[in-house]
Amino acid sequence: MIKITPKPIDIQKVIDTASSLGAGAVNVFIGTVRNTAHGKKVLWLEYEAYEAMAVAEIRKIIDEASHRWPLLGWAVSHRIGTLKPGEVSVAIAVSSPHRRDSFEACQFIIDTLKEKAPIWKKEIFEGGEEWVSAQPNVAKVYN
Amino acid sequence: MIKITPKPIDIQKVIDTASSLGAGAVNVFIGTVRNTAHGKKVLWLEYEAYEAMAVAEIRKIIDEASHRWPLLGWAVSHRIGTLKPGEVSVAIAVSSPHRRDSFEACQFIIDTLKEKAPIWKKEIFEGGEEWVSAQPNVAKVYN
Amino acid sequence: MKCTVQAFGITREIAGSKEVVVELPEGSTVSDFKTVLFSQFPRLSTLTSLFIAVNQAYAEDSQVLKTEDEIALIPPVAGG
Amino acid sequence: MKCTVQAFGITREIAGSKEVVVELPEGSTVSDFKTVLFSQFPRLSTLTSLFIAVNQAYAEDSQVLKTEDEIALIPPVAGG
Repeated sequence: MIKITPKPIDIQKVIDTASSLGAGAVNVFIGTVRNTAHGKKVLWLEYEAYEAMAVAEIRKIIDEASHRWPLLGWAVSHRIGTLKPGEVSVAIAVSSPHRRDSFEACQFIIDTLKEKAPIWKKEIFEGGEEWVSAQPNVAKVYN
Repeated sequence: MIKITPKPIDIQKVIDTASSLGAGAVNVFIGTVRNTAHGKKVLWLEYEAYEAMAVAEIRKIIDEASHRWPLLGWAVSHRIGTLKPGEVSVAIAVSSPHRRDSFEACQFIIDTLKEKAPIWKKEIFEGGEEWVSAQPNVAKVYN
Repeated sequence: MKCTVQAFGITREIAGSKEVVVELPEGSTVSDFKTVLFSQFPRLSTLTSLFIAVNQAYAEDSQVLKTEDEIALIPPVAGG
Repeated sequence: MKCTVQAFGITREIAGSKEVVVELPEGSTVSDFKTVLFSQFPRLSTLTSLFIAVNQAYAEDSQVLKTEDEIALIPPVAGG
């Protein structure tokens, strides 16, 4: 399951989709909106995606991960639209027979998703806003 | 929250307990009962814990993890009693400002829990049973 | 040829529209396209990076564009 | 002194009971305790490992046991 959705992410569903009877381990990464960035208070975030291409890029990432680790199941759900601090922006789950593979694969997927998936976010602060990473000379935000 | 419980683990509650408004990342490890081990079909598992000491050992592990990584929240729930394949035996969640720390801390916690926490499991196969790792000359099971 | 290009994130705001139209000679490459684009929207050249997607995949600078291609501007991504 | 010892997992099955009573001279160490224990339940010495917990923490072989200590047998753990 690869989903780009304006609705709140159902984490349990992401986990259930990734689970497998042959798996001993499920690793789940959940990205949440932080209430501060560069020392400023974040009011909300606006997420935007090139949906068809985002799904295609995430599929390539999953294919690569499935090639590198013995995954038995996986699911990726990324939210778009307006998100407040504390809300879930992305949930990724993978299952594998043994736990180390689940950790490595899940980390690879979120790392590569952040690098490749055509998804953007604008942070709205008190008194300002900024497209994250878009312009030089602006502190980068990692989460 | 550290919990040793005979009831099914509420994963969403584990995640919510570990979450924090200052966190950008939550990593969750879920251990599930595999339907095979050493090529044999697993019917069910019996988990048993020395509960007071298990809680104490897990607390030490969390303290160590909190010392090594900037954790903002955490929760560990371990099930005991009879578990069938597919059921969740353990759920661990940690949150941190940045994602790498959440992955590393969560992996440290499950690795060390498996090494130190006084919890045991017996696998019941078709035609046999075995306390995992207890006796030499028996294939070890990792998950 | 006339290319209708999708713009996302900060490129959408710079262009002032979800879609921009760029006029290109036949046989133009992605690199040629970017040159025309930057002359049309100079602020796009101030971004940390700008990739071009053709048919929902990242394109090389040397790729030749065709009329029917789906083209999109990919400013620095920040998903997750 | 008389020590009441909690047994878990395979040690509980070998002992046939959740609790076993071991008679020890005053001043005995964990190591002394294990010697008596193994003579009482020889099958316990066939385990991959056997740790002793005193007051809910792993104990060293040299630790001296007291009557009021909470003692438990910790065969190889397999949580998770």
